[in-house]
Amino acid sequence: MQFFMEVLIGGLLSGVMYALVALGFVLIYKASGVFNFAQGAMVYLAALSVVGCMEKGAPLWLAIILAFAIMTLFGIATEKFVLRKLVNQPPIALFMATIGLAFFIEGLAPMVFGSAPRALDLGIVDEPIPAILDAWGIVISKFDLVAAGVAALLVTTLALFFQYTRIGRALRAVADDHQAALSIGIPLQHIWAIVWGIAGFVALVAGLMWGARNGVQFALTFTALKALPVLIIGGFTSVPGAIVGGLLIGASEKLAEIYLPPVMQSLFGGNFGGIEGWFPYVLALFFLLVRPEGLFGEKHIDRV
Amino acid sequence: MIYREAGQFKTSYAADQQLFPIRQDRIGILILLAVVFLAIPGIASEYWFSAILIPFLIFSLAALGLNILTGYAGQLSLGSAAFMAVGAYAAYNFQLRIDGIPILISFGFAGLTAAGVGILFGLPSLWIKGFYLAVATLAAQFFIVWCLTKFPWFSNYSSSGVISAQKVVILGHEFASPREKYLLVLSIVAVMALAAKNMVRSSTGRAWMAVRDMDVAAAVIGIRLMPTKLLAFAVSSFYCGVAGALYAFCYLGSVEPDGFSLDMSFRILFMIIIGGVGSILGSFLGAAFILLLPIFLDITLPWAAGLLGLPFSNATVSHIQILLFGTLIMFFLIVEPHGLARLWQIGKEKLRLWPFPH
Amino acid sequence: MFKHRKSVPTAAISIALLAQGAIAAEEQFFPVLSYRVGPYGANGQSFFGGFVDYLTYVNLKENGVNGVKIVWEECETEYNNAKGIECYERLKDKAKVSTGPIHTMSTGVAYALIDKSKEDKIPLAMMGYGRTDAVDGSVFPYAFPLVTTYQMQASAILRFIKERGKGGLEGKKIVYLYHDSAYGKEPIVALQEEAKLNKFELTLIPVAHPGNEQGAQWLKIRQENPDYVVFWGWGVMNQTALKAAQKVGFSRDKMIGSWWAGSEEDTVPAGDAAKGYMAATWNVAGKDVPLIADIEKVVYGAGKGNLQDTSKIGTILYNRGVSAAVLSVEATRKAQEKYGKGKPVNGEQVRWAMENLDITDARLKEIGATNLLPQIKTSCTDHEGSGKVKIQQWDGAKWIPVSGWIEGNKGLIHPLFQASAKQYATEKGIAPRDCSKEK
Amino acid sequence: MSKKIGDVILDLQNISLRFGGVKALTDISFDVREHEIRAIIGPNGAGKSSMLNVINGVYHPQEGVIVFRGQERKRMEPHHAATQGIARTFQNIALFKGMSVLDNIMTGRITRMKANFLEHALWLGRARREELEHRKKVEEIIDFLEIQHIRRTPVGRLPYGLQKRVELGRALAAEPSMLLLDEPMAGMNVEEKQDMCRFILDVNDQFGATIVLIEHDMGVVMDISDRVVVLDYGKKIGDGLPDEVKNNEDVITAYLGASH
Repeated sequence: MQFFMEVLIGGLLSGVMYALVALGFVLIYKASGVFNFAQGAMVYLAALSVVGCMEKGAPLWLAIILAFAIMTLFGIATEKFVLRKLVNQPPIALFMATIGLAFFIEGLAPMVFGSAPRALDLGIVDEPIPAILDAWGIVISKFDLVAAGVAALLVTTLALFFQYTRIGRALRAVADDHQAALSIGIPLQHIWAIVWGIAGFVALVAGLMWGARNGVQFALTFTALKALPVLIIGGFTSVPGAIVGGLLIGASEKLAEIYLPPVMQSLFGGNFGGIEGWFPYVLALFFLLVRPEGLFGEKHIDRV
Repeated sequence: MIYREAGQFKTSYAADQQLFPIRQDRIGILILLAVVFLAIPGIASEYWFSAILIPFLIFSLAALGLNILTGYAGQLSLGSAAFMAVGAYAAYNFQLRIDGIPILISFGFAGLTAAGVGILFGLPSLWIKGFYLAVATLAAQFFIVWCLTKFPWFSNYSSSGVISAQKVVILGHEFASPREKYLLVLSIVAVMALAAKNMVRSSTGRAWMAVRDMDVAAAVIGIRLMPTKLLAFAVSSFYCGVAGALYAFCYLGSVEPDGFSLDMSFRILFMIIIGGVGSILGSFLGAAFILLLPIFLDITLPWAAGLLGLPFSNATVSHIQILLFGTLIMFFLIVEPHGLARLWQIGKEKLRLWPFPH
Repeated sequence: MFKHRKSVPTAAISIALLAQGAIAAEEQFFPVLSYRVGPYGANGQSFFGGFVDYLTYVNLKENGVNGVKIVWEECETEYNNAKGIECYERLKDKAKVSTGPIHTMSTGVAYALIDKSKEDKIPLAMMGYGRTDAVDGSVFPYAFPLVTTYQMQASAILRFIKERGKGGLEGKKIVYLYHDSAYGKEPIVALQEEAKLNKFELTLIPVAHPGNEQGAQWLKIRQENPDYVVFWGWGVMNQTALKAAQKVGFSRDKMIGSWWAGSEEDTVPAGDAAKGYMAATWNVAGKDVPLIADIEKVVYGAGKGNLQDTSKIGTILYNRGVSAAVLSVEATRKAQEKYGKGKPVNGEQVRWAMENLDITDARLKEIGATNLLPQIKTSCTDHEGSGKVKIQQWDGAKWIPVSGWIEGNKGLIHPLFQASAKQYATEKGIAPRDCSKEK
Repeated sequence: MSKKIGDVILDLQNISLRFGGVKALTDISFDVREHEIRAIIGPNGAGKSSMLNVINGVYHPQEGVIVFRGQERKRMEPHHAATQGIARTFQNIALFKGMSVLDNIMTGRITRMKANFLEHALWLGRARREELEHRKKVEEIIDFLEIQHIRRTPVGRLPYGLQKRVELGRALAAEPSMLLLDEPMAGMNVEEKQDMCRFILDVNDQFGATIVLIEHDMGVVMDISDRVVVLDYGKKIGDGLPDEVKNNEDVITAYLGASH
């Protein structure tokens, strides 16, 4: 039972990390209907900007601010030079464009900041918390707890932003109805640029967390892959969905990785670990059978 | 004035429904066939066969498969490479486990195996659409590759999981040289492309397109959605499966499950988007573009950089390649979202009217 | 080296001209299938940087091999099998005239080239990767898993554990944590055989590609509480494992990695979490190897270095690239001795040389590569030639060797290769050579 | 206009349809006789389109019985309706935008084509023959609707009025015994409306199809329909001959009240 709890909690905490990446997808999809496959690459770019600036001598706080500036500029440029030219194209064309964008980043970022894997030290040691280890014998990492706190803070900030600022309300309006958004008096293009800027910020937060956790390197682009099933489960348009979806995926995949292989082993013989790679997708698939619009997605009725 | 159909009158529907109703097109295709079957084998170098033509044909076939599913039937899939893996491993196992089975039969069975798996993973398409379905096909991508890795039976208990394709022998003749392999692949691809063209210009294809364009209206007309969608999955996977078998037997020679990665699935998706969604020709054009572009950049970039005297390191050149690749994809989507096939078509229409555009 | 890339036809706009561009008769060609971008690009940059730097060094220092200048052409494979084949085919025509062995530093690409290279008579070197049963040269005349193989490495790591822990291996618990691919799976059989022989308890824990999530695996390891974790990671999986070990409080000095999990690229990004971690290697790090210091002086002094980031010089992977180049150049030298000094040698001739390498410590000393890599003596039945590794430990800033050259259990492991090679021969219908008739 | 109106072929009894908590149709009963033109009218949101969707199986009513040609059915899928000879057009044109006019109309004949995909792939005897036979039939419809010149044009590029005509053509291609038309004249100018009226009457006359029609233009409805059903807020408020309905009190209030 103790071990089960340990796996469960560890899984939930990794789920937070997935949710961080998924959030960026949700923001952009909600506002502009674009399935932004480049989100993973943006996480990489953000983290690389931070370590790149630090290598040039900037302290951490300045590097983060610079990286934020880079991400915002990048978001605006993306809107201006790519997406604006693709308005009224089918969603798949936009989706493809973001894959192109991902390649663009994967070429550009290491060219500017170097491709060697580097450490990103945020000053939080990724070690078990001794008090909890002593009291219950459960390993909970300090870093993971901080990451969860950061995620909570981020979601709260986003919620407040959407609720109480003019731009935030405009963004929500866009998500509901493009026409209505126009009546608020903010051009759609500006709104999209802002959304991409915010998604860049979310990517930066995710990049900092993932970078500190696994090192800053090309593999950060892979973080996007785990975000996809999270989106399915949470719904493409729901911020709370991204969080809950992340937690669900994180917890279930870790439990599955521990408890499924022995079962399969007894059925087929052989060695069956490594199911984390596909388990979230299959889980997402089963979710789709029950709730095709995700946990928090809007139900869609075909009208004829 | 060369490309003119004026004066070619159709007197029957049969004439109008030919594969290539315009005479110049018929002549063109005959010339093309003569070139690819007769001229190229005579003049191409080994490099062209092994590194360009064979992979081009194989990926065209896979792109064709994906185009049937995504372009014609409107079901977005990100798992094409996994179905190729099924084909490759199935063909290997048929060859290995059934004594004396002709290789072409093995390829056919490999396609059928992939089709079966395709139907299985096509089932969710009955409930879900669009990006949700795309993510669901990722489940196929990862799960299939994992299964091939985990059940050692598939790789005949090789310790590394890598399989080594058997010799390609047809009627006692071994297809060993790149030239022979090219001709074999070319024949298979030509036949399958023709079959695909026939399917999409008949009521099978119309049913797919109807489901793609508006599934409710399709159902009202009397198209049964489930069999139509599943048929698209089956046929598409069949094409990908055969492509996978050819990939293993006529191209790489040895494959491991990890080789059929998500990356490869994406590449195939790029091919149809760049080439033209819902176009047989587009599958070929897209495959050519995606395969040749990196090679082209690889060769020209260092040369261009040298010409300009830019102090690029090798790493920088490689990075610029990736960057340009991404940029060109975006550029193409912006300039012609309907792909190269549409550009070709527009060019042809212009030519048809030339020199009197009005 | 950029200059050499320029030897690609200037009329490169047309791909049709691609396969042309001849090599002058008095030059020795080296096809270089490198990768410098993508998930493993950082590793490739160090390795191929070292490789190319040594070739430049030989040209600058001794005017080539016995006066035969080395020329080379690089092609980016992106660690991708299909692109690897394209590169191979692109460089093949030149390589048919004269060639050094091909290095891919990718198991996948190496596998894809096994049959082709044999047909084209171009020797394929797989130093510490690739198809390991090619140790049996009777079935694989053109493939050389030089120096050592995964299986021998695993065996050597176990021997290290055994010697270090005085009490032997009996009753010990060892977890094998591996990248779930050909690379990680190859040593399993060897480990299982060792487990039977040495009576230790072996637990296999695979990690799905790319390996940037190992939470569950490490909780399991914590629960098992093994005496050692033998670790076969690659790329991001390595840093993740080190971080995850720290996260569950597993002591890093009970983790021993493979040689692809033991470079600066793996430990630096993990920060403090890597301290104390050990890994096997078949070449040492550092600039205190005279050859490495001399390369820096001669090559970079002349402004002809391949690396932009010179801090990589002396790293594990850089030195590994140099070692690979040393063996390749030594093979061409050996071939020249037999087939004519001062003349370029072709694939067949280099193949013979690679099968008859005898690089002693004395020779290594002449080159300035004392202790950079172990002595090597190959034969038709043994394409590996050494089977020795060192164990090194990360002290937080650099790798420090903590053992001498340790040899794996040849008597146990090599029969496994022979069995596997035999199965391959039957499957492919290959008649093995009779090694007793080779010389 | 000389035609024989026959027996009741479609009888709808006490149909109720809900979406979640929203009632779209409440306890509606009416019938359709063979060869007649039956109009359904009512203000926006009255449930007219839902009614058609119930008839051809797109929606499944929670309550009520549908009797078609003497057979009672509780639940039917759209493609069953199609095979039983019910075809329809849609309010917001549901053509297959990526396909040509010819292909769109050819799909209308899909239930009559028997060759399977393998025969198509190989282009064998039956597949080839079928394509030709049905092409002939489709060309007749194209001639009838006077759209020969746009045969090869992708429908997405056609103006609205022509698209409506093509959609009618696709429905006709199935040679339906019953044709459901959802606002076939919406958004057309007078001339186009006249053409469409002519087509509808000709279809009814020459092909003998029973027609169920939703239309807003009262003039048209009164002119061409044999009987009229009036719906409001999902309830039936009137049913009878055009003249009767015109003078029905409830109808007048509902209509004037809603269309002010």
